[in-house]
Amino acid sequence: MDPILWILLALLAFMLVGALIAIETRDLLSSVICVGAIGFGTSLIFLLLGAPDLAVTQVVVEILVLVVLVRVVITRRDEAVTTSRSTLPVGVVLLALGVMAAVVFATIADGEADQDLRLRPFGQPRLTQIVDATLLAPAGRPELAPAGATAPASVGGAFLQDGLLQDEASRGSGAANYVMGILLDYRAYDTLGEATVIFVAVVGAYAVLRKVGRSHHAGNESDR
Amino acid sequence: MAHLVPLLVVLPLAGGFLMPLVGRLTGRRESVAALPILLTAGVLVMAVWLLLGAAEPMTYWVGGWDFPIGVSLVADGLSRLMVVIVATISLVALLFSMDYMARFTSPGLYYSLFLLMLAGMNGVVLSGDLFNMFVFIEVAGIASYALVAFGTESDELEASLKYLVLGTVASAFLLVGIALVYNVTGHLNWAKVAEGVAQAGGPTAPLYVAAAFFLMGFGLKAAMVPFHAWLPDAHPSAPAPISAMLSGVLIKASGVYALARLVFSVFDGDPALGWVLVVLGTLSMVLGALMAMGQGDFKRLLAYSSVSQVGYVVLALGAAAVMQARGVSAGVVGLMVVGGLFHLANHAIFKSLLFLCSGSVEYATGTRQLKDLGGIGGRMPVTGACVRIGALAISGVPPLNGFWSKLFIIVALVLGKLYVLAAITAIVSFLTLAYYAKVQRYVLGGAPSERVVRSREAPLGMCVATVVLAVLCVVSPLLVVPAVRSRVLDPASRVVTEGRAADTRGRIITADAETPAPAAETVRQVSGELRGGSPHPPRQAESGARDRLATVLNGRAPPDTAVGTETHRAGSAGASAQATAVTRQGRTP
Amino acid sequence: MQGMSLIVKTVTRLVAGFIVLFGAYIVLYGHLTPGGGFTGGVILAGGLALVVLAFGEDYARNVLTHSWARVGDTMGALLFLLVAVLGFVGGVFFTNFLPVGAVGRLVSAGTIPVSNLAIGIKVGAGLFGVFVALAVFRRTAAGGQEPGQSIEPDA
Amino acid sequence: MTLAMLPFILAFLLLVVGLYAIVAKRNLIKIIVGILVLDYAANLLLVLMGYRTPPAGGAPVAPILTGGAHEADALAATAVDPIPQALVLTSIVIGLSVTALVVALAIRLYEKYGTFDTNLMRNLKG
Repeated sequence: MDPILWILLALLAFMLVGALIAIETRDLLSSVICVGAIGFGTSLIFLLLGAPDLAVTQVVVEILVLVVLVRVVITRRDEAVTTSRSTLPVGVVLLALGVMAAVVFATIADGEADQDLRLRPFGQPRLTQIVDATLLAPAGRPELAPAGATAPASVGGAFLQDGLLQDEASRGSGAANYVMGILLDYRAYDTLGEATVIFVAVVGAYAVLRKVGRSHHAGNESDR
Repeated sequence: MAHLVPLLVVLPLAGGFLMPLVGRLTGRRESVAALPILLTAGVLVMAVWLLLGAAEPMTYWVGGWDFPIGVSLVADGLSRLMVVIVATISLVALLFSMDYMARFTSPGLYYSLFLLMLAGMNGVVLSGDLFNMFVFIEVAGIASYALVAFGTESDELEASLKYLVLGTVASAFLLVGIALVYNVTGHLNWAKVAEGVAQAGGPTAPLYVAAAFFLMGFGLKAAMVPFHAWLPDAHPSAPAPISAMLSGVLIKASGVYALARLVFSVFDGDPALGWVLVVLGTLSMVLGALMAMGQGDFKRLLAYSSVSQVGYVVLALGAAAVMQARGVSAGVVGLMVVGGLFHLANHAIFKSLLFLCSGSVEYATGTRQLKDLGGIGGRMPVTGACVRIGALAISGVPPLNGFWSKLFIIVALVLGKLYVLAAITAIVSFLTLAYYAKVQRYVLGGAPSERVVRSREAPLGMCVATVVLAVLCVVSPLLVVPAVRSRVLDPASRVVTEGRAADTRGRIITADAETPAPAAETVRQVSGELRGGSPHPPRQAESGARDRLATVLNGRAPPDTAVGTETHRAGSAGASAQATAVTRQGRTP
Repeated sequence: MQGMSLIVKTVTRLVAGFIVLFGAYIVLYGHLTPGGGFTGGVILAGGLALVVLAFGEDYARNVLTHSWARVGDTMGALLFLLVAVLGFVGGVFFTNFLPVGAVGRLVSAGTIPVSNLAIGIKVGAGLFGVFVALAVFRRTAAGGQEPGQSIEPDA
Repeated sequence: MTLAMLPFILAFLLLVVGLYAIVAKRNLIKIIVGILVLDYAANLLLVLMGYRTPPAGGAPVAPILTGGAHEADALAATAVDPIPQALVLTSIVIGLSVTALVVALAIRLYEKYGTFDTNLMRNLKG
């Protein structure tokens, strides 16, 4: 059995436990620190799965979030008891939901193994497919068809194959880091949206944190 | 012309980035509002131009990546209609903001968030890509969370928090849906996913699971009834122009429009999903109306009414899918969809009008409680008249716009033999009439309270904004006059009724090639165009490899006249895993 | 707030420069190695945040001021948008209009390093601004009305 | 049920746990924790779906070209799918943005009420 899968499962289990502790503990500081641990778990998984960009990003984001949250929590005394809404029914419903979803995940994978549009299991993403070789043969010369040729079966596969075309005739993004090539060239428009999201959140946070939201001196006087 | 499509997003985006600085540099509220109003007017002009200029749908591949690797913008009938609606309501809301926002501090931040929300909505309705749409839904969503809390009173903060939390849950569902769709089909582009689904002979179980996640996500954004909890808090808490934007266009752009795209453009009007929409729509319609009956707060009443009225639109879209699957004639299905889309446009107009009026009233009297507003029509004649027109329009009194769209929906439901739904729709129309009669009564009659006596008409800018919308309520029935309808509503309705068929087949149109052409042809055409406009050599020739891969990915035979010589990379899986040079007959350079 | 102890200040003085330098490296080499504009920007913001945490509120008010963060935020965003709009030069919106160059070089991949730089500036400035607003000025108790608890973010 | 589906299921359970915190907990910090967990879970799901098992015994191959352009083909045959990574990078940023905003809201609410407990707030009780 693939050792990576076992490490992954162990990490995921660790994160699940950590999440439950973070949610159920009564101490807010422990809760925040637990969530930090989950974040680092996520980062480890990213590293394990060949996503160093994500791992680095997750770590730095995690640190920033953790520092802010810890400062928010430790400088504010909260004497109120952390009560839950009638936890049990909600928990049972959600647990049922989770189990149901798990069953769905498991069955949609098994039931239609031979269909093209099935859920690909872990480790076998939809990247390439064996193509009908005659499609690739020159017109009228089917005997020249390459045997066992594959073609991309997904955007990701196409990108891996052609994202960095180096023959002079064509052009890829030219970025050695493919993820960055996608992020800032092929899907740069998404990244513009992403940059906008940060901008919106920053401006929004400034707006929310204003000391005075309404100026009562201007405009019509009202008796509010 | 095609370049207008990205500009619709870029203009408000640039304005949004600039406004925080502009707000610091100038203190006068008129000069702060000038840039946003100009930009939004520009967007409106471009949107109308786009709507009336070209009948053919356009697909704009950002960055020139004709290959399905890139992100596409799609401007078809539905997107264009939505862009015009969004820009119109935004412009009016901005006019209204000029005076209304004098009560708030930091106009620079306000206008920045407003423009970014507008950019987000334009991005959503123009996007042809699942993930890109998600990103822009987030842009619009996060801007709206902040705008709801703009007054920073505790009510507003709480409403914003509730809205934010539920919005984040919706986003997580959407992301899971995207993950599933990508895993299963390997594509993120609406059209490509649809093509894959069609090739496999319809959606499979994992895709239905993905659809369920999308339905929950978009349902939350659209505030359909089981997911509506946030709306009655968030919409009334926001400043009035923002309430108008949220109820008028945001829930439609990131909720209803996205649902329509999902069901019709990706799942090709799948009847099972159609039924889900019917159920969601009916529930929202009925429960929204019932909850609105009991409200004493003007804005809360309007918010519940939004839930109910958006239910009409979703019901109409769902019913269209159901009827299509049952083989009802295309004319009736078309009528159903036109009715739904017309109601969407109408609701944007009269709900924004009513929210803006509620803002005027609150501005003048400082209260939103209907029982304190007796006789307000006498003190504020313009606003009073506008409230009356809005209330009559939304309750479906002829000859105002609401009447026509509801009539269309009910008639189409009857013709499509969905009698029970038709009856429910008719009953809800009467309920609507009933609760708006309450509004009418308070606005018209009753002895003016002390609060009302001291009030006076709202400032000019606010009056102008409400009057513009009131006039639109009166003239928008013209949209169903055949000559206008064929330019505006019919292209949009075709996108819905023809589903995937209208969305994929060989309409890869970028900047310079606007005529429809077979896809393989166009790929080359586009690369040819790029060659012409590109400044540096590596760009200037496209290898045939990309053409070939494009065609393989598209599931089509490669074109007869492929380009030059190409190297074929054989996969490592096969026994002869080595590069094989395949020579094709060249074409004239 | 006076900032932290002398030891912390001294160490910060030594380390902060390296953190900022590292952030800049991550930004500039984003198209070659893991990282990129966003990650580097967060590191930059973290480095600056460290300085402010160690040296206290006064430092944030006088040296690394909020206005600078706002200007950087806007300028970064506009620069990225400019790169996108300049794509029209190459044909369509967001065309990578600069030469691609040799893979693996610092100057390669066309507009990607420029975009990375823009995003790095934007994210660094933006997140630093929010961090200061959230974690430094707002660390007071309930209903805190004492002076200086809020930087007035907008005029 | 195959073992290869288990990672997806666990990630999904993590999502449900985050949802549970958001729905059931009455404390702003706990709700923020729920939002963070929800984000992690959705991101993880996406990355898990892009993972490609390396050829026998090897380590997973990141989609980064370290050796020069001539290795591109070898990389294409083994590397994990880069698209989900790009999407998740965007998604992490969105998560961070939402977190910044929600923390700002929580701070303001604390200033108004002196507590993070939503039971003591007017409109969030329901």
